[in-house]
Amino acid sequence: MDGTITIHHNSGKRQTELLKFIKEHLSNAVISMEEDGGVITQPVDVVSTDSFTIYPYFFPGGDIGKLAVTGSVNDVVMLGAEPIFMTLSIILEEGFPLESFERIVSSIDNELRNLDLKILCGDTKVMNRGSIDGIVLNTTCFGKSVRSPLSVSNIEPGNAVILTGPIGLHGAAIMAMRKGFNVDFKSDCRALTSLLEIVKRYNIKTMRDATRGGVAQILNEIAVSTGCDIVINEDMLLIQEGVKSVAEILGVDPLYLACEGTAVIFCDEHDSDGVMETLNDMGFYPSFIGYVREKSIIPRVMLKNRFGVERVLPMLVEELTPRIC
Amino acid sequence: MDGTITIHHNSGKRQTELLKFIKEHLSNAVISMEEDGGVITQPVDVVSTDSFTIYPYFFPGGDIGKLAVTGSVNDVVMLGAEPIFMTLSIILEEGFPLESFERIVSSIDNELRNLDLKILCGDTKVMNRGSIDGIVLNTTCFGKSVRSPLSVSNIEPGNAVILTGPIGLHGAAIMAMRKGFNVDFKSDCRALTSLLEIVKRYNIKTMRDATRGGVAQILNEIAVSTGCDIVINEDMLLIQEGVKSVAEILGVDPLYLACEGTAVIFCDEHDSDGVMETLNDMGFYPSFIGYVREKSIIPRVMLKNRFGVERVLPMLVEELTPRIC
Amino acid sequence: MCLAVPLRILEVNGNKALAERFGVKLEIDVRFIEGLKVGDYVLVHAGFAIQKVDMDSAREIEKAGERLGKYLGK
Amino acid sequence: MCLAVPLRILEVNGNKALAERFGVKLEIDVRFIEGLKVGDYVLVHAGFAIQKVDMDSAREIEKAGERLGKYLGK
Amino acid sequence: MEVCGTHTHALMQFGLKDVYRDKMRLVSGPGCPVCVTSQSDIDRLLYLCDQGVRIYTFGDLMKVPGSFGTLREKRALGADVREIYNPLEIIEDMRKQPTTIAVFAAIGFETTAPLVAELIAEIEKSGVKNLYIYSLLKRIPPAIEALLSDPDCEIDGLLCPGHVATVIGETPFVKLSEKFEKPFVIAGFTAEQLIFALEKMYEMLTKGIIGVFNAYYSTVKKEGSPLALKALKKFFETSDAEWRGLSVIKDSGFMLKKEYSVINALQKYPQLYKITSKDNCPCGQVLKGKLEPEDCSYFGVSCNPENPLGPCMVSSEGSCHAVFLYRT
Amino acid sequence: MEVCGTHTHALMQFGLKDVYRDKMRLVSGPGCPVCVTSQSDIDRLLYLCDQGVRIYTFGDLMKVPGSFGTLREKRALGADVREIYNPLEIIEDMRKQPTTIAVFAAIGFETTAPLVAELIAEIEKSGVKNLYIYSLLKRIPPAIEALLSDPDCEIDGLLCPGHVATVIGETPFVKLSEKFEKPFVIAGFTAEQLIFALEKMYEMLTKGIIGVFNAYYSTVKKEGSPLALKALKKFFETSDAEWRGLSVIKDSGFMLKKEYSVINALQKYPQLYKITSKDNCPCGQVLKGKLEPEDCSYFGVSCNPENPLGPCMVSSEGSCHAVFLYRT
Ligand code: SF4
Ligand code: SF4
Ligand SMILES: [Mg+2]
Ligand SMILES: [Mg+2]
Ligand SMILES: [Mg+2]
Ligand SMILES: [Mg+2]
Ligand SMILES: [Mg+2]
Ligand SMILES: [Mg+2]
Ligand SMILES: [Mg+2]
Ligand SMILES: [Mg+2]
Ligand SMILES: [Mg+2]
Ligand SMILES: [Mg+2]
Repeated sequence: MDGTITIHHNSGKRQTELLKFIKEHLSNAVISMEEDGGVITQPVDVVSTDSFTIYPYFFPGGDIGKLAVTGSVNDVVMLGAEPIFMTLSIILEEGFPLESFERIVSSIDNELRNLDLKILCGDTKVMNRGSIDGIVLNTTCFGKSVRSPLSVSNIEPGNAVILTGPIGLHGAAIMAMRKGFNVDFKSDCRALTSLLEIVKRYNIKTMRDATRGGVAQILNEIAVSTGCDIVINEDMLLIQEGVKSVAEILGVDPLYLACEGTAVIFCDEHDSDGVMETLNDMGFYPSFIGYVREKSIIPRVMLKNRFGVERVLPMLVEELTPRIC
Repeated sequence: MDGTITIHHNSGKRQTELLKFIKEHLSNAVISMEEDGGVITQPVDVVSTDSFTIYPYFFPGGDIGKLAVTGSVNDVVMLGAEPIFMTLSIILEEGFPLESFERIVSSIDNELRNLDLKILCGDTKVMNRGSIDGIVLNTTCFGKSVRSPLSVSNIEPGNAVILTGPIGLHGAAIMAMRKGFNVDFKSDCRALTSLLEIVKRYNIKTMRDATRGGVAQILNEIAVSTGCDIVINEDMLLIQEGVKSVAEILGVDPLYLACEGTAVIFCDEHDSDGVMETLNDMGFYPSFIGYVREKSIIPRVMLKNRFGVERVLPMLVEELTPRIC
Repeated sequence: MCLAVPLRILEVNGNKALAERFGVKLEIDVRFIEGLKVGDYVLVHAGFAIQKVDMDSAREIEKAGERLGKYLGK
Repeated sequence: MCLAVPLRILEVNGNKALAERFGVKLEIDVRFIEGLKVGDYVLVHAGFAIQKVDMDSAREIEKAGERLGKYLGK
Repeated sequence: MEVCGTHTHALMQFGLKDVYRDKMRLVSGPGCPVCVTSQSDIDRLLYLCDQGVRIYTFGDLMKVPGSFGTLREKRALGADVREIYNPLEIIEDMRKQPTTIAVFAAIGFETTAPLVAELIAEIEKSGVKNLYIYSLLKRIPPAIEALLSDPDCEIDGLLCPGHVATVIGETPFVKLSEKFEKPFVIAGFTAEQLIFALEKMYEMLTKGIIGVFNAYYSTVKKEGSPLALKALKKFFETSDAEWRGLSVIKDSGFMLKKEYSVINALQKYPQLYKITSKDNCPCGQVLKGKLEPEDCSYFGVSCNPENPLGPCMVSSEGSCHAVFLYRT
Repeated sequence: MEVCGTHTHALMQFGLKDVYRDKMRLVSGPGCPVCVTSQSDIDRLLYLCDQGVRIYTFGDLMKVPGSFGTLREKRALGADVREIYNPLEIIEDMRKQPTTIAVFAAIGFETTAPLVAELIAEIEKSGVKNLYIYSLLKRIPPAIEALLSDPDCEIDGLLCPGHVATVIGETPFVKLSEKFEKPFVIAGFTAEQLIFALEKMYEMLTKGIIGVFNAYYSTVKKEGSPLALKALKKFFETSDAEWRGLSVIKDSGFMLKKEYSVINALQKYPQLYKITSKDNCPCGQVLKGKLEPEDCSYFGVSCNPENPLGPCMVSSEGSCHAVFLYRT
């Protein structure tokens, strides 16, 4: 293979070469990329799909390849299931540097090895220069529940809301990189499979990884789904000082910045101590941030600040961009 | 929802609206787009994934939505399995007309109804204007084998090669549309689930839908995988006169034009009559085009022309584009 | 070299004409052809008609294929 | 209005300086600031330092928060 | 008692409006440069988009509606609209396609205006061609003067914007305070800075003190920022400017000096003068402190953060936006 | 016995080379306009890409290698290279971004050259600016003359390209046939047309007949296409041209007449004259019929359709490409 992806890698002989290249780099994976699909050999009962578009492709703490693996793995974990297999679909822009592609595929391989996960089948497409920005990945992950699947419908007033770690690291790392800031923190991009331990041991109602839109978005979605208000305590939020700084400099709210390795856990309030303790033991930095309140006609998320004042934490209505005022 | 997709549909409130819009249009589907994934409630043992990028999005005989459903369905069928569930991931360009999007989603819905197929979970992403051309879809389809999964490894010298219908209709329809030609034929884009009947009744070795790269590409891939030469008879190929004309005008070979509703079937030669007959009965226009030959050091596909002369039908090394010489 | 195909004229509009071949209809440029009529056949290269085609002669030439077929014993 | 944050100067290079806040380092434009030294704090708006910040005074002002806290009984 | 200021958003976010409910009624003024951009000005930018001109601007302006959509919508439909953070980024970006014609839609108050001045200086130095400036820059003191001169205006004291003061210093506010015989407090933007400023305001109001108290003395100097002021003088002169809801205020804008008219978008595109549109919402009343956002008949109905009618709802700094988000 | 012609690809595809193996050895000549594009010319186009110039060309030229890559590769790396099918498409496309500077890399023989002539006429009429023509157009008769004049050349008869003849008619071939005293047959491109032409060629060779037989009389007229020839005369004059492997052949090119030099890319970019590169492969020998493709030491080793060294391998019409694909 030469130095860049060409449109000819979209079919015929060059596509075969591209598939061979991918297969060789995914040492751990049972790939059947050349056939139309793959055969599932273990029982699965949960599935999640996501497309991954991010710029820059490489960032402190990860890259689009790692993100595509952990992103779908985490969605399966959030449903209380152990990831078993994955499919991988790659869309490339003509002219994409082969070196970057190699780094991304190697990163996918590395993450798959860590997780002992296999790619069952895949797909590649090459688009004309200018028809797509660089690379887009899609992964579909399927898993086996460790107990009956988690769902928002389990949530009840009084449930505790626990964050598994600090917020906004991924979003802040990406924004900082785009603006050329040098930061001493990394994206939290990582697989959350260890949370299955919590699911097995406690009465977990639901879990959500606080990705796009951040903690504020996830809480709002859950408030709307359950019809309950949720109240959280600003003081309890763990925000890395660097994340805070990036947010202040660019005029964005860290509560809306994406996490890629921090989840929101809703559990029975009696289990909150146990969950906190176990998370601590596993090396997380959990924080007990609030409660689910009573049913409400307009379900909202309330943020209680350090002066004890409550205000609405609204759903995001637009993408976060740097502001000057 | 307003007239076009905006970047704000990528998160927060507008994303919720977009998901609602999709869900409403996918009347038939059990969508859990808001949760991280979906729960599989029937046993599955085969999976296939594909990303779909095509321009124009609407073409005679289909659109990108129909194609995304039938494309993954057909890949599952090719493995000898009945499609059970599907995941759907949608990537949209900011500014994509909502009207077009609605047509595409409705077309997906229509095809899902025809197939009695459900969407298990999905994903949406919106990219900045200029970062992607219009719309890209990814589907992952899960199926249950009607017998032990088909595979290239079953193929043996002497096996018959049968085409289920005319070739190049999809590729020619797309090329014609791009060049503003008016044609009286349509893309053959459609689901091939009825071929499972053949799989149940006969000793089918493998099946492949002759998509990107056309019949020539599929045959070459199989020749390489099996290490056997394959010989086909030019006279036996069914090529619609309109397809031939488009190919001649633009200087391309119909054998390399994509089909989206025609498959190549490899079966035991003793079953070839039965397969042909059953296909005919089911309304296909099958043709018995050739045989698998002996093992070969450089496995190739040979095309025997009407003068009885054999020549190599090479693997495509570049994308098809109109030529003047 | 110089790919070109014969098309049948359906409509003539000044320099442009609608031409057809087995149901495939396209607009071509006919500025190089004098006295063009509906029903005429033209040879088209890169969207331009470059010459009229006499179909009777064309059919005559085609017969060579049959002769070769016989020669090869088919 | 007019978002601005205080940053600490790490290096000065003519019109440009490297500035920092809790480990976040960025290049800023310091053309409006006279006599800038490493260790100084500046208020930065849209990538430009628009004024020096006196940190002792800043800490004095911050104490108002504590007073309100007491007033509200926290 | 009333305070007219620019700290709405922060006051709401920190919940301070409620804390001081019994002592002072905090109302919002013309505090955000996006908030006060007139519909005519947006329409002019949309017109430039339609002419195929590339627009550079701060992200904040992207969703301000004109008569027929926003810059964000124009971009979604294919117009070349680029968000910048530091105005000097434009120079580098222009170098990539030097023949493209571009206009920088410069919004901002005195805090931002010096940065635009320096961009103009850099355009000259760098030799970048085809970049034009459309100045929507505005001056705060004339606006305060216009507000306080309104006989209907019931404002008792003024919380002055700390970052504008950082550039222009205390003096302009001292003059206004003396003229209108009201207490002025220069305030920062963190919770603590605001609390300190509000304490002082309450003290001055109850004790009847007139004058300017600089509650942001860590940063705001009496004389402001001399180099920034010098840059402003070099490139701009004052002009009348249209403020959303307040109509034209005398001397309240910064326009490019004649010497720089070759890069003035208004000189390059004189058609822009012909585009004028009238505002659709009673934002002016809100800006003057005469109308509470909640009392606007459009509030929350046809006007909300997703579909903002007026710029007070558009800008996340806008008073209606702030009330909408933080109402309990 | 040898026939030098342009029908290589078709002959191979239909398997006719084998059918006639015992009667005639069919060898390939300078039959494809892409095949004969010199490396210098590709390098000039790559240079223009690097200058940010948009290139229009026929799809065929995209993968012809210069010294440092192909137009296709340039495009993959971000250059603005556009494939067209009908040259008049360019007019419409240029109207979308009328300030973009573009060059049409016009390849082709007499069949295609009239279309380029009409493009030039349309450029004038339409008022499109910033579009320049880089003419790589070539003439067939001077090339045949050069080949047959070579004392080493062992060609006994010539299969003439039917679509070139469609434009230029029989006359130019009659002159050459008489000069070199060899049989010429004008042939079409379908299997049947070729069979008919080969039958006639065999007959003429065995009977020792000299002259031109028009085996494509359904389409090729004695006088060719008068209007196309008129267009050629109006816009072009003949010039020496460099053919890959055959070096410079006198009068074998079409260059724009002086009157149109304002849209001549060579006038706009005089630096192009300075770019010259030497060919890396023995294609010339193949084109002259002196070397069978299989006998080239690069064939199939360092030169194959995926990584073509010479244009005979690049073009799917090229003789080496054809032999590579259809070898059994
Ligand atoms: S609610 Fe909307 S229309 Fe009413 S004043 Fe506020 S911004 Fe203007
Ligand atoms: S094989 Fe390649 S190098 Fe040799 S003559 Fe043919 S094109 Fe040239
Ligand atoms: Mg397939
Ligand atoms: Mg998901
Ligand atoms: Mg996800
Ligand atoms: Mg695929
Ligand atoms: Mg792009
Ligand atoms: Mg998730
Ligand atoms: Mg597939
Ligand atoms: Mg497929
Ligand atoms: Mg998702
Ligand atoms: Mg695009």
